[in-house]
Amino acid sequence: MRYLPLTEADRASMLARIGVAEIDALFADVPDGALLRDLPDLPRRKGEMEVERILGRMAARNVAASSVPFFVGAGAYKHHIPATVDHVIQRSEFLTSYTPYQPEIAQGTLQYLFEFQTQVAALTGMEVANASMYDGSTGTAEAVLMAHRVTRRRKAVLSGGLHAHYAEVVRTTTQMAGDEVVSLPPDVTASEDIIARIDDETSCVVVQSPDVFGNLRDLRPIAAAAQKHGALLIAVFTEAVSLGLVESPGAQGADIVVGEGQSIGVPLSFGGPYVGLFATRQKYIRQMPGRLCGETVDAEGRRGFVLTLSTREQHIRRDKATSNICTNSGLCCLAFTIHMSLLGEAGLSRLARINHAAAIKLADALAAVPGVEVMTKAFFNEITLRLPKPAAGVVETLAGQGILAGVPASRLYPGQGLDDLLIVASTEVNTDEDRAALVTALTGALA
Amino acid sequence: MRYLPLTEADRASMLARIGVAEIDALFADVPDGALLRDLPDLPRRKGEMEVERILGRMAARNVAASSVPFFVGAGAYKHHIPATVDHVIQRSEFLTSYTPYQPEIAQGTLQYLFEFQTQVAALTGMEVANASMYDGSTGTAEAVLMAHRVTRRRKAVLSGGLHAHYAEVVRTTTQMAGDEVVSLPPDVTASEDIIARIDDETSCVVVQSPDVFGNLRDLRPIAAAAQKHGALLIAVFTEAVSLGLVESPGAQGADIVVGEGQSIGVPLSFGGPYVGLFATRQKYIRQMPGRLCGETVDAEGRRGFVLTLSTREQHIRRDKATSNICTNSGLCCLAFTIHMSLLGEAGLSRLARINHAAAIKLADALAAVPGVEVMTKAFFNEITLRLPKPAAGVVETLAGQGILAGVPASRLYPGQGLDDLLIVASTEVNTDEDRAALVTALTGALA
Amino acid sequence: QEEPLLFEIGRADVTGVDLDEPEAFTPRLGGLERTVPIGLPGLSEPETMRHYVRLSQQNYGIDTGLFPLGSCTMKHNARLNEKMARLPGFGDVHPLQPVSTVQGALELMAELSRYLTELTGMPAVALQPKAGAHGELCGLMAIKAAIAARGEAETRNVVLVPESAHGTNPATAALIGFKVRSVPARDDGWVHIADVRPLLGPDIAAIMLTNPNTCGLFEPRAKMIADALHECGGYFYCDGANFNAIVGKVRPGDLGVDAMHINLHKTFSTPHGGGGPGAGPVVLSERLAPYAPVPFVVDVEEVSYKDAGPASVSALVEAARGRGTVTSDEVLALRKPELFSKDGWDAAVAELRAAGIEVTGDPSPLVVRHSSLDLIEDAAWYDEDAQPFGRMVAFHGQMGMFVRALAYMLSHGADGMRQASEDAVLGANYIRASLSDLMSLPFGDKPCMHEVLFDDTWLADTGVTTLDFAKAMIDEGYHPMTMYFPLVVHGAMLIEPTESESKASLDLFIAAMRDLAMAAKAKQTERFKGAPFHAPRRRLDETGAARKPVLRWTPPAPVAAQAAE
Amino acid sequence: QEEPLLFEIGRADVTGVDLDEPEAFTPRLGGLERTVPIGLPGLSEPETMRHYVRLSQQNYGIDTGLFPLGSCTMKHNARLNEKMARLPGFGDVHPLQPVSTVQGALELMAELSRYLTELTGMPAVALQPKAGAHGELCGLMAIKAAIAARGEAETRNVVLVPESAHGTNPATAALIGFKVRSVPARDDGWVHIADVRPLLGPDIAAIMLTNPNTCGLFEPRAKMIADALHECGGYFYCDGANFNAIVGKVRPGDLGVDAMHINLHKTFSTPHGGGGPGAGPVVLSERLAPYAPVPFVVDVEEVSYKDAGPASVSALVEAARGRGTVTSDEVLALRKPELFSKDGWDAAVAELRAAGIEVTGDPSPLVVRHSSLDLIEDAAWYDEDAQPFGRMVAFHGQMGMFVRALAYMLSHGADGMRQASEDAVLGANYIRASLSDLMSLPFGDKPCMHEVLFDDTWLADTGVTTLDFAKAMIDEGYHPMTMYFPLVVHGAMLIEPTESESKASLDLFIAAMRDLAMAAKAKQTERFKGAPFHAPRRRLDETGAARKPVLRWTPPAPVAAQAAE
Repeated sequence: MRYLPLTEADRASMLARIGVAEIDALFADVPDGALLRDLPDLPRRKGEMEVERILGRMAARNVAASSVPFFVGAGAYKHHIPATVDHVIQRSEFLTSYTPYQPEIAQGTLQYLFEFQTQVAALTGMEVANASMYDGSTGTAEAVLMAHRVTRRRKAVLSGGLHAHYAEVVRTTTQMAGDEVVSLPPDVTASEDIIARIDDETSCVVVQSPDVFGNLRDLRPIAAAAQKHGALLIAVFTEAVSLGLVESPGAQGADIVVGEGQSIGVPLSFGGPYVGLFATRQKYIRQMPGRLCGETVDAEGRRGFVLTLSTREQHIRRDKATSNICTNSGLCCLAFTIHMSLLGEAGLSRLARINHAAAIKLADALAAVPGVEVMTKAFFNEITLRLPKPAAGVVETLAGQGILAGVPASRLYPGQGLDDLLIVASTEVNTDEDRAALVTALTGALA
Repeated sequence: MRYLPLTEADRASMLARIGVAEIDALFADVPDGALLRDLPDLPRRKGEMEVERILGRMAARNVAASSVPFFVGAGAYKHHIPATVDHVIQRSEFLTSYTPYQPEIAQGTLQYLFEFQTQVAALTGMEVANASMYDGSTGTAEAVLMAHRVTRRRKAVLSGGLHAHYAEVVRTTTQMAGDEVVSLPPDVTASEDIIARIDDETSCVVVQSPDVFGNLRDLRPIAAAAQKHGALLIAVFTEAVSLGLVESPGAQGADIVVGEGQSIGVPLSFGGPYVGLFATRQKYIRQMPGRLCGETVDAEGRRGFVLTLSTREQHIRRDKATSNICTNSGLCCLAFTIHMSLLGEAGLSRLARINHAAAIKLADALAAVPGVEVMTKAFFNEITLRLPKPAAGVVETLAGQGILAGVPASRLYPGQGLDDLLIVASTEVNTDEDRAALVTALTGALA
Repeated sequence: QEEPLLFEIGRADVTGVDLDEPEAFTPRLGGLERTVPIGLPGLSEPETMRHYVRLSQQNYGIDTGLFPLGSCTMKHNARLNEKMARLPGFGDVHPLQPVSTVQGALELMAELSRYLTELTGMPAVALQPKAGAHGELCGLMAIKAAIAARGEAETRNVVLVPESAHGTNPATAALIGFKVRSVPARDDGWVHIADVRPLLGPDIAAIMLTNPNTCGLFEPRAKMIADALHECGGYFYCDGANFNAIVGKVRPGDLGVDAMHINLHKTFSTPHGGGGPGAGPVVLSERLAPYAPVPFVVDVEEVSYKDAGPASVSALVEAARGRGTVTSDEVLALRKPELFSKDGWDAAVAELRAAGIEVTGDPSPLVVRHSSLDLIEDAAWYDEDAQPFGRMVAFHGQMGMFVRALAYMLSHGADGMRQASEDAVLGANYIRASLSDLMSLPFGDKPCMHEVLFDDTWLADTGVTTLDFAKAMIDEGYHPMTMYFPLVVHGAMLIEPTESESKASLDLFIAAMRDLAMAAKAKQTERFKGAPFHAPRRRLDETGAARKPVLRWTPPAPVAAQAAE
Repeated sequence: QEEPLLFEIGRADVTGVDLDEPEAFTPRLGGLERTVPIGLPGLSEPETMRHYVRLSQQNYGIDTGLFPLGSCTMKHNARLNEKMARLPGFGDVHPLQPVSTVQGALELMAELSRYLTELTGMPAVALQPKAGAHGELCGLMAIKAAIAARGEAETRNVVLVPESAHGTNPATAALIGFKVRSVPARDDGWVHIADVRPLLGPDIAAIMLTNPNTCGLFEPRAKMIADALHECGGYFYCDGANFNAIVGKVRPGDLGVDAMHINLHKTFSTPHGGGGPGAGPVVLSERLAPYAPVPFVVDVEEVSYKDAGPASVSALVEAARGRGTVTSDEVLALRKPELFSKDGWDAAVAELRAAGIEVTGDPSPLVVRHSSLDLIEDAAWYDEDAQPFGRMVAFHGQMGMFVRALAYMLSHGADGMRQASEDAVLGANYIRASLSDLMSLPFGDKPCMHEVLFDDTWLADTGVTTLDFAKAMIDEGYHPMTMYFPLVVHGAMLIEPTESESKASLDLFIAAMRDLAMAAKAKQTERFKGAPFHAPRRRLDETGAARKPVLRWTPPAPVAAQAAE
């Protein structure tokens, strides 16, 4: 067994030192009958070659994004990741290290977390950021719980533009705790009047921009309204690249900004692992969930970094903790940080322009397809189309032709009368040929 | 330009410190007219995504060995390489380091070279090995030159079982130097009488086993004959895995052993880079080509390793050097060493048994195909078939059906009347399905 | 050379990504163009590589040395698993692609579920949770949903947690509104049924028990406690962090567990990555299975029928007359769906045998499956017994970790996983036996599971604390053990070597520990007090960091401004 | 902790590769079964990983710091290139697969050749050589073959080599039987035509000149020397090791070069890998091209013809009447092969224009190529002008390096490669300008190319040697520069920063060098004599190593045997 260094001779001499005759003597506390005599009913060990064959066959039954014209978004985005990123995160010292509780031998991890926090704060236009959440959706739920702590109120208002899964996660989490959630209905054209739903009981209002249908939303009036009522504005994004071109939520007055960081450095991976970005104002740091890395000095006065404010955390505070989160998205933070370092401000804003320009081209091309109506007026790299027939069938038809056209709104909002809507994303990976193929195939499918 | 850290401002300030107004002032020694004004007639820089697309398209025009039933050998072999190997050789400290001339900061490289030399010596059954040659073919030419130095004779006798390319490389190299080469004709069934060709002028006799047609050859009588005439026996192998099962050339009396190490840890890569193994007797070390790593101590008495006996080498000895080799196959040595460490004696011999067993199965299955004659009686993992029609056409036909059946002997020996011979290799990567597919397709092609 | 922060070496106009500016366009951003610069410096590619490589060199990892971190299971991370997770068919697949284009991904999830349910002896699994603590949340949510379904939501709201538990346990329970009540610790390191029973009543929702527990011991009364909980109407939540001691040896389902999370990044070796990502699937008992959250994979598998062949058994009998045998292929060609179940097959074989015909060949490889897996994301659609409590996360969980974990499982197999657990337990006991003469065992010198717990009694009067000792281990080339956890033991030192260590490695570690222990007993405090001395940093001022938190880099004030301060 | 040798931790019965024993078989080894054990210990996978990771940590690489190694061009190695070389279509392709199954590999070789010939201004390239020295061999073999073809094999057998040359130059010439004659060095670091001319005669086969030379200077008289060589019937071999200074700036072909090897691992950034593998393609002049070794790629490319369209220009003119324009597509549809050359195309456009019809559209993307590349391995088959001198190597060269080099070239493009050369030269001169007040320049303070050469005059009377100084650099976190090379300068220190270093990195390096230089001048010999002090090893006993070479591990003698000694 390639994983196991002990030989039979080693085992025998170790048992001898321990002073027992056989391994099961060490399992003596297991009650009678619970110690298995037989092996589990699973296959025996396999060599690398065979494991590669089995998993390779499974992988081959999936259609990889980069192998086809690809327009699927709605919360996760196909971007190109520089080879440097994936190489560095696989370095033993990063990949096989533990949570940096021993800072003397974990400065590598701690310094990149400090860099990550700084990048996230800058990107979101906020004062501070934490060292990551699991992803955008759980981060959003944590933000709502944090708003409850800050405001000592228990009612959250969710915009109809918030990603359906995010809203579900918020509802599941907070309703279990007995808190109230007001969810607005799906808002395809960003026309809801969310300000009217904010009252003096409201702890927070949760607004996503670009929203799940692609609309960019002006957060400033909502921020003002929230402030007036003593509520917090939680701004959510699922497409981090948009922040290269769009005014940051911080500059628009958000109190907490939560986002999915997958677009920067993290592969699609069928939905995970991703990396939740979480930023807020300095004054709220002791109510933040998750780990925080802070600057300090060592015994010789050299700058160094440590995990800090851990009195908020579960391993110290137990049932009084601000969150139960422990393991977070460490290595995805590193991927994000490296990709962002490579991009820099110049690269990120250019990447954002490329994405936006591609989306404009696509919107115009699709608007010309007979029967298609583009619903989204102000957007970053994603738009929603109204089709003359159910979108799910069209997507399936196009998938059969080797084109992944987008996400039918009915996948996120089943049974809510949105069956004719298709959410289409466009990034730097799409070529003119990809767009032409989509237009042609869609035209055919709608004919 | 992602590769270049200097900004325009940096360049300007550096030029200012140098005291020149523009970069071309530093190229003042270039004669008039030779300094190019225009850019070369080549495309401008491309981003990673585009480079991946271009090279990905080229790669997709090749048929990868692991994507089809694959029986191609004749000097390079498809084996499974553990993922550990490729991961470790990509570590920055190995990948981006230089030849270990500064041993204080290169012990990583030096120690694995010492391990490599020990492994190669053990595998070949010789006393010492060097730190690699470019590959088996150039190593064979170097071995012949070394035999000339040792014996002070200038006539080499090459077996007809020596890989055609190896023989060509030896001829090209030594004949340029005015030395004599006696090449025996291709010897499909290992029936040549090479002993009769050894005389008192002979510096060395070069015999490959398993030979290019797959035959195992008994080196012992040849070694005895060479010794009688004061000539050296140079034993060559192209399939290192065979040494897990077959008596080592050293134990059979070889004076110099040269081999291609690609089978252990090195991918096929369309022929290179590979790694030449080179081993000999202790008494000849000062006549060896290539680098040698030796054990020593540092100023504090700690064990350490250095490049040694470099007075043989070109950077010290210049035109009196034993070889002109400088850069060798460093990283491929590392791959070999890691793979060999993982295998160990137990793993290597089992791998060899698997290969041999697979070849036996294949030989029996192919012998049953109407019209096919298996020419090879004693073999390791490769055999030669006689077909009732030219092998090149059959190989092309099968390639069209997605099966890479082997190497037509005419590819190596064009115009020498061997057109109906097919050299077929079989390794641990071949499944029963692969073999069945080959048998079926071959039966069809010969029907 | 100290490595600066990227902000100290980056420049706003530098980028390490070559992109062509798009053709001119008129933005459609609805007037929301960015007006405030981001303030993000860039690095060229060579600078990026060097910066992060140099940072990495300040880290300690499993690949660089033994990692005796109790309760964390820092074991070998095979690179094959990294390679598999990066296959385009896994790494480059979008969670919302049509289900028809991700059949292999669903197959992998189903296969992982099969392994997890088989190894735990439990019928259902929720794959979504993103880490162990998230798995705890999932399990408790299922419990809460089950209680609510019984109409006891208001009254049954207490979760029992032993004092020795991981901090995540009480934190999780509190997060969704449970009251947390402690079960006291005992001198033998075990939770006693006598301590639990008095706490039980109609308000008890669940107990959260770690087994093997955080003292490194198997809880011999786990089943009794489970039975008592069930009797009073509560649920038994098992914290599976220490599952690595018993994989293939004990099935938690046999001990009455209702829910248990499995840290794939511990037990099944997905890399810890400096703090994540992990994955924390939860196995559920029959009682809790209906409440599992969305999404989940269901098998709508169908079997294909051969095109040729006789239409009935009698025709087959006819066709086989004179031969005396038929192949299993021929039997399957009957196109009878029932043949594709075990019972149906046996019946057909019996019928043929009665007609004097033997069936040859193994049927299983002949069954061609149109494996059609579906992903149920919408509870309303799937109306059988399922009453999902909601959704834990966007999309479907940590696919990247699933691939690595399954690669680990396939590589080990049933035999290898069982052996790994035995070796892990063996290694911990070997350390115990080799250090027990010098260091004190709080619960006596009895067998432990895969981690061994020492306390600091033996350091009394040496002037050396557990912290000092742990930091001195760094100078010996080791990561410190887990210290001051579990809280029930004074100055706890929890050591878990895992099965990845060779005997030579364990012997070196033991020798280093003995050397340090003797130095401590000899009161060589100078070796401990300032330790580590040979690490990238000496001890860091954590108090100062918390008192005035600096959580991000800010540009240095211009010189003029500094002067003005 | 010292890392043992693998033989000290491995065990004969351990393996880190899981393989199933094959079914029983009767060997057909002709009685040659192994009888002597190999003596190779094995390691489990976790032990292997840790062993080699720990070894790696004793190494210095480009990724960890500036590598000022003159003449070696240690520049950034992009990981994209590693990724590309590992695409199955490149990494997992056998050299003897049918040519029809490796068209992409041949295309890559052809494309690399195009880049190399364009950048050097030379018409042909032999890709096979495995490294720089092998490229030298290839070039000199071509020269020898050309001389033999002229019937001068016996008489023309001297190769001129300047004293400043790399050791490989004379070693290569001697290897194939040339006599080596030195060209003396001059005070200005240049080779003078006046020194060469007297050596020329009917016995001169070639000169081997490095340009830019090993003193870091461009040889201004290279073209004159080439002309003189050609006049006397010899050939001009250029050692291309320093090509990185002039890529996109100067084409060696314009300077009369007949053969030049290109170290892909230097100029085009394939990783040095601790000493290889490299790749050393050789570009050849028109005069030497026919002698290039096998194999080589030939283009038997054909152009596809459109199925529809008029059959002649006149028909096209007819068809276009009334429109005034035709598309380039329509022109190509004429199916005239000659249209697919530039001249043919221009002629067709002119003919149409004469008929008043403009051609619209760019023809190039419309040409559909059936790219059929062939690999000529057999000289006899290919009977045109080729007279290959033989074969350098089995198979076709360092494909893995070709992929990386082409990825580098595509990424940089014409503009990036030129800029890289300029930045490399700029960096070296920046160092020169920043250190010339402290350290001595043997040839005066004049511009250098991409490396700057100091001598040890400035260390006179300090008690510090070049070696001491170089080893002290290690303690400052740097790899030493190239020292004692070229031989023509006393105590040479050759520094090449490459274009991969940022200005901040150069400034740090300069500061460290100045600090060291001032320490040396202040005779702080203790800082130098025993250096390095902060490396994995202190200075090693190289003399002892050579006196009694221990080139492999041998098992320690059993204790009894030791006692008996």
